[in-house]
Amino acid sequence: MDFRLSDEQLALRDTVVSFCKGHSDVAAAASREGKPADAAAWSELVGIGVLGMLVPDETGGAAPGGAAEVAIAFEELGRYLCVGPLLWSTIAAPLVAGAGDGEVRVAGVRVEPGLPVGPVAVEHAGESDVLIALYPDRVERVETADLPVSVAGEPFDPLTPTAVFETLPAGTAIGGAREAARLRLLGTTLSAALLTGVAQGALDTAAGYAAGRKQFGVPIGSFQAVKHLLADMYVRVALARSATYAAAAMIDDPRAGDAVRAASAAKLLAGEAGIGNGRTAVQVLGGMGFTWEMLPHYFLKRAWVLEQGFGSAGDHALALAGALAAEATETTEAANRAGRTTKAASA
Amino acid sequence: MDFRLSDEQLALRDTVVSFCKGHSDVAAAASREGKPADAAAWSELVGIGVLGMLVPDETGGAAPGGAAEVAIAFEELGRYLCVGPLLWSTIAAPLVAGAGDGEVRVAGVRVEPGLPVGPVAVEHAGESDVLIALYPDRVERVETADLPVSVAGEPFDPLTPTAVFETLPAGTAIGGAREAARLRLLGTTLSAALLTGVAQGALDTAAGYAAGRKQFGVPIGSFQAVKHLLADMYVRVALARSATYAAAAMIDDPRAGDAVRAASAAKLLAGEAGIGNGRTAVQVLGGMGFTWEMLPHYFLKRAWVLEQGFGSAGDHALALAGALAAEATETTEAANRAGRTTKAASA
Amino acid sequence: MDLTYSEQDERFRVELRAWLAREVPAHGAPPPPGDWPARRAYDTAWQRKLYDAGYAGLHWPTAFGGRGVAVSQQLVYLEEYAAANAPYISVNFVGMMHAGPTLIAEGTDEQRAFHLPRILRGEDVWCQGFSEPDAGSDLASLRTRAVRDGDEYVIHGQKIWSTRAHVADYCELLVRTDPDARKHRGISWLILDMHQPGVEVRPMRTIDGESHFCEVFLDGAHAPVSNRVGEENDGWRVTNVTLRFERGTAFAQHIITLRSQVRALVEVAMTTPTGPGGQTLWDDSALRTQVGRLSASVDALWRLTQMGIAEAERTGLPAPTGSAVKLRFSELAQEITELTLRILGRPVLGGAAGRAREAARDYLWSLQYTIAAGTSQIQRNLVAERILGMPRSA
Amino acid sequence: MDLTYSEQDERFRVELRAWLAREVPAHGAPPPPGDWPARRAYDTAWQRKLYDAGYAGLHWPTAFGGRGVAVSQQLVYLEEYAAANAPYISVNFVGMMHAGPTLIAEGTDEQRAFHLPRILRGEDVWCQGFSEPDAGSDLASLRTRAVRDGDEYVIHGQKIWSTRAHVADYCELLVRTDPDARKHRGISWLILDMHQPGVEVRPMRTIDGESHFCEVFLDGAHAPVSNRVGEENDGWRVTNVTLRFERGTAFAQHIITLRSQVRALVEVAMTTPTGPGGQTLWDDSALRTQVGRLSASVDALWRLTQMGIAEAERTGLPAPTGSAVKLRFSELAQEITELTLRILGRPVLGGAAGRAREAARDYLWSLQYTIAAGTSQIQRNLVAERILGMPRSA
Repeated sequence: MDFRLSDEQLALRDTVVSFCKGHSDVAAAASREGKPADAAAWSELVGIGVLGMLVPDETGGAAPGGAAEVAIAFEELGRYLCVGPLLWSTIAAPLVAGAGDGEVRVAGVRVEPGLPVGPVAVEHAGESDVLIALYPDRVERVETADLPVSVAGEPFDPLTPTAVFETLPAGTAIGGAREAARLRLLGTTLSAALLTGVAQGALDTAAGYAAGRKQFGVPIGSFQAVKHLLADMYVRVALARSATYAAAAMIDDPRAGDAVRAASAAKLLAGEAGIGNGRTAVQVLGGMGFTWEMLPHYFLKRAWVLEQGFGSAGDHALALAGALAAEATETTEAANRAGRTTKAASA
Repeated sequence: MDFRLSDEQLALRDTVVSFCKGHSDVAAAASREGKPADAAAWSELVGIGVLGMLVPDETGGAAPGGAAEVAIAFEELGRYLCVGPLLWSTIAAPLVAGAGDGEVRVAGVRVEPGLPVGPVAVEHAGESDVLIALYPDRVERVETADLPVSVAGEPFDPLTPTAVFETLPAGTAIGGAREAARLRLLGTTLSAALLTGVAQGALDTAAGYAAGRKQFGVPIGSFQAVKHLLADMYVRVALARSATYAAAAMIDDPRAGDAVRAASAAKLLAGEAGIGNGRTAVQVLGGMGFTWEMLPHYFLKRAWVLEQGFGSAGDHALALAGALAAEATETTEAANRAGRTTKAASA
Repeated sequence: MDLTYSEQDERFRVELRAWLAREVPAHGAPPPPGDWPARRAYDTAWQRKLYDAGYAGLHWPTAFGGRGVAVSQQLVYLEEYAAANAPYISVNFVGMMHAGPTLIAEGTDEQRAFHLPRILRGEDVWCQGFSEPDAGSDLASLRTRAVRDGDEYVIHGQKIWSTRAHVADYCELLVRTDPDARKHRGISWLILDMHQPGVEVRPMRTIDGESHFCEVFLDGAHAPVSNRVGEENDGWRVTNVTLRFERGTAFAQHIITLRSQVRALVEVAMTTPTGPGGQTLWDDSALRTQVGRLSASVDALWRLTQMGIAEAERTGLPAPTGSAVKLRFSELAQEITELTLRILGRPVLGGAAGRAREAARDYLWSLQYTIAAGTSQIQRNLVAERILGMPRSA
Repeated sequence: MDLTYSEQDERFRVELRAWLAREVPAHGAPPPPGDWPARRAYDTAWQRKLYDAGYAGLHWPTAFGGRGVAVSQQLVYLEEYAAANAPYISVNFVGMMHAGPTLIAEGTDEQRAFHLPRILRGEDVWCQGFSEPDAGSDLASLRTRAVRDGDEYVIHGQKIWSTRAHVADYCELLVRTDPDARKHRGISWLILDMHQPGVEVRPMRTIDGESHFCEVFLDGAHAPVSNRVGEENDGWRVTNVTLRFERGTAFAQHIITLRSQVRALVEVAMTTPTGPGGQTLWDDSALRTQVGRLSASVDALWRLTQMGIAEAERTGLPAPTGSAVKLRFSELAQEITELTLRILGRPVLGGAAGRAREAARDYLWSLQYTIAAGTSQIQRNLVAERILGMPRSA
């Protein structure tokens, strides 16, 4: 039991932070709007080992990292508003040759069958080579060249180019229920990691502004009302982070607990943290927070994109309630069995 | 259209306030704990016309007041934590001879049929002469002398003696579905009025303390954090009051709007205001707010009692949602009819 | 306590409804977002129609060209106006709701005679020049300087958050005329002609991607002394005096909009399938509970607005509940638009035209409600200090 | 990042579980609420059993009679302790968690030698004498006066919020020894013998109807100078030094309790009928959604506690996330107990013995969490100032 980052994990985080810092100011964010991830940055990401982290080596041996390492990296990538089809490229890399080394970029979308299929929004489809369609019981691969024309307008998040397709063509099955479940679990947990980073980035932005901006002759960060907004941001991000790390650790070592339940908790809390902190950053920056030139809206919009993938807060809340109900039923049944045994014994 | 209190209504309010002020300090609240309403105060209430407000005069003419007048009076009675079986005595007075002039005290409870009947909690049963059982389709009267022995402990609200009966005996029908509906509507709206008063009383208490109590050399009311708690209390009570007055006005003049829907909104918001302000008053008074000797807990506990009568916030939220859905369906149907008409005309 | 409308009010309603039913469709669709010159033309033409029909300046005193109607008729007007989906007041807002009332209260006869009819007829568009980059919540710390030069003021400085300044003819401008006075003193209120050298307007892009607001750079702009409203250095009082005109209707139209948004949300939820068996989002009692709560608050806000109006009519002063309305309205608008975004789900992300894009815009726009015209933090201070009597902060 | 327990930890768990399974039932039910002498006897006897079995002072250094175990074993202890429903630490709290650690850090050898074993064996009960009627959030403004008289201090003043002082033998007392010094200076930390004239204890009734807390009136009470911990006038530092002992476990047991409360709530909801067709409260997705949210936060708080503990073990200082745990725990405890009260409904009102009465007591008790040990308002200031670097308030 040691819920600390190892030295290797700390080093990985430092590496990712260095990578991100080259892209971290407002001007850089604006320059990336609507654009595909630039090729140099993408191969740099490959170089620091993020995209291929989950891919077993060629001899079938262990992957270079586990969910925990990817979560640590993704948190920073979220915090610095990194662009590109990171999430699906990383989680699908074990199933898509070339994804782990950045040669094949992967977009993806969850498909819920049984509903009238409306238009499907897919982040980063236009800059990807492969689209993964994740069904409850299988994983399909579609070449993006085979996709119909997108009917999208300006994307909600200017940093997340998003295509909209009226229909999805059928693809090639590349995984069954087991792979589908693993993609869902990784996608949920790593979305939570990105959201945790988004929440932290929004807090950094708000705290930095509050320390510098003066009104009534003092920094606005000296007003209790602003302090309390910032403190609540801190609490949200702290909870999101601990839940996310726990889920990742359970994916890597199932003895530590029920990863599916932990992933739901993480996604729920990280979604609340991302959206809550994005909104609060707008508020702390006041009028300036409402302008396009400042960072808060980028965090808020990215948070919404991530909230809408891999299950919303409401979905995960119900999933957790289901887990609690199952636990209660088991306990009751166990108690009943014990009761019957006792009665039988005393009869 | 004039959403102001008339001169008569203002005079009524002043009269009720004068009555209450004789009972308004902490010592008085403590002295009333667990006791039946004292006979003198009860007849004073009769004297100022509250209990019999809704009873038509002997010739069958208009009652001395409407729901609006009772709501105005009840708000103040809630604010000053008045005791006794006010609510049911007042709303049932048209059905129970002697209730309007205070000679017969009335307790009451709503009964939802079709459920396994558990123990029934009835406020003020021990100090009342008559128990009204309010079914969805009828009103029954039970003489309290016929009730079984109460199995209650210390009541949750020390100012609201509450009996608990394992079963309720059958009673005499004194009203049908129409009377039952009117009792529900009046009970819901006047519970909201009492809750509005409770919320205002909690705000008075918190604001008074915050203006006087010093920490760090200044009144705690000069700290933004405390100011904001108080401001939120003010907003809650303002909304609750406006919703309650509107519901009462619609009961008195149905042309003004749908009283059932307005009563749901009022009860929901007044419940939130009562409980929210009670809790916040505890917080503003800090350690002292956690002691029995100070007023906040009386407001909070009274609010819970009222929240648990005539539908909780959740019940009313669902009722309002149902009303919105019905409205949407009507609009759609009307549009469809109009569409068909247009099509028919153009065909 | 009477919530019914009088017969006279209802007659007014019938006439107005008929007029709107004819004129709103005739006026056509508004121009696309962002085309401000077209928007100006559209809005001012509509204002002229209102004027010709006798519906301009319902709340202005008759002595100044208004109709001076009872507030109940103003409410009827707002209800019908919203129900008919008539054009938003938009570019006429500052003139009709702010500059006009200020001139009525504090202007000279000449100022009134020239400007008021032009505002009422939609001939001139006004903007506001109050906020500055370093004077937001702390407005009185403004630094735009006006120096007397004969019978003119020469003005240098920068304003921000001037709504629709790109199409404005006049600006109600707060300037510092005495730099040595303590901060609330030494401020004057000027009428600035926007069409002159020395006035440069730059649109600001906001988080909804649009440009409702502008920065205004003043570099040697001129205003004749006769354009000053009120005494020199008495502009802070003039500004606050305008508040006296606020009769509790400031958020009335916004609240009616919230009601439509809740209705639209219910319709989306009832028609969005969630399963193969005909289930919809509306089957989720968590959603229904939340919508019920929001709806209760919207209804109550409307009643609180009516109460505030009645109170203001009695006392001649704005009702204190106005702050409660502002605070709760702002949060509620954010809650409702956020919930709408949530139930629309992933289609919002792609930005394709239609309901989802409008919902995204409404949500982002709503974020300014807790910031503009006094942040919710400042508003809470004011409620605690002015209404509840708490001491000013240490 | 390793969330699994070591084999050694698991061995410890097995032994402890077996011991608790035997001893908890054997110790019998606690006395009824309010009977404090009986509670003292019950709790101290239990403490003695823990001591004899080697489970007392797991977190204390071995040099002072503790077990000095790794924090992971402390967590195992807390988990098993809660699962076995073992007696709450109650009257032993101040001695074991506060006074003892303070003596370990700052006491003299004599003080340690006398008191520490007595605390560990459950022989003495301690209470705290910090807060005063006019020194709550602003603790450093305390006014209880201690005047040197030879080798004794003579003490006059009044303390409040002394938990279980009615059955305490000793009090950790903060007094002002230099009235002229600025407020954080001039305070000293004393060990006060509670069994003497000049010490009067009056129980305070709180809103749950019970009397966990007392007022302590000091009217010429004596304490030998040798009972001072730390230097004269250095008591503020001594008080804060105790915080160094906080390894992030302060709320661990509370959080485990929240988990049980959520479980109990689910069971009630699943077994409370709402209609004749076998429907229960649990069919309401609004309730399930709310419970799911609460459960996520409880799980995350537990993980945050584990992270904080790991961090504290690495740095030797309390992790900053401790404030986040305190803030969120306090709110969450209130949300969970309030929801429980809500789903239990009207049966709560009558106060009949059983689940409803316990739920009412839990709810009312939870209201102190956002007040005690620094209100949530003060905590938020601290988070903003100490962790996020905001300037102290103007």
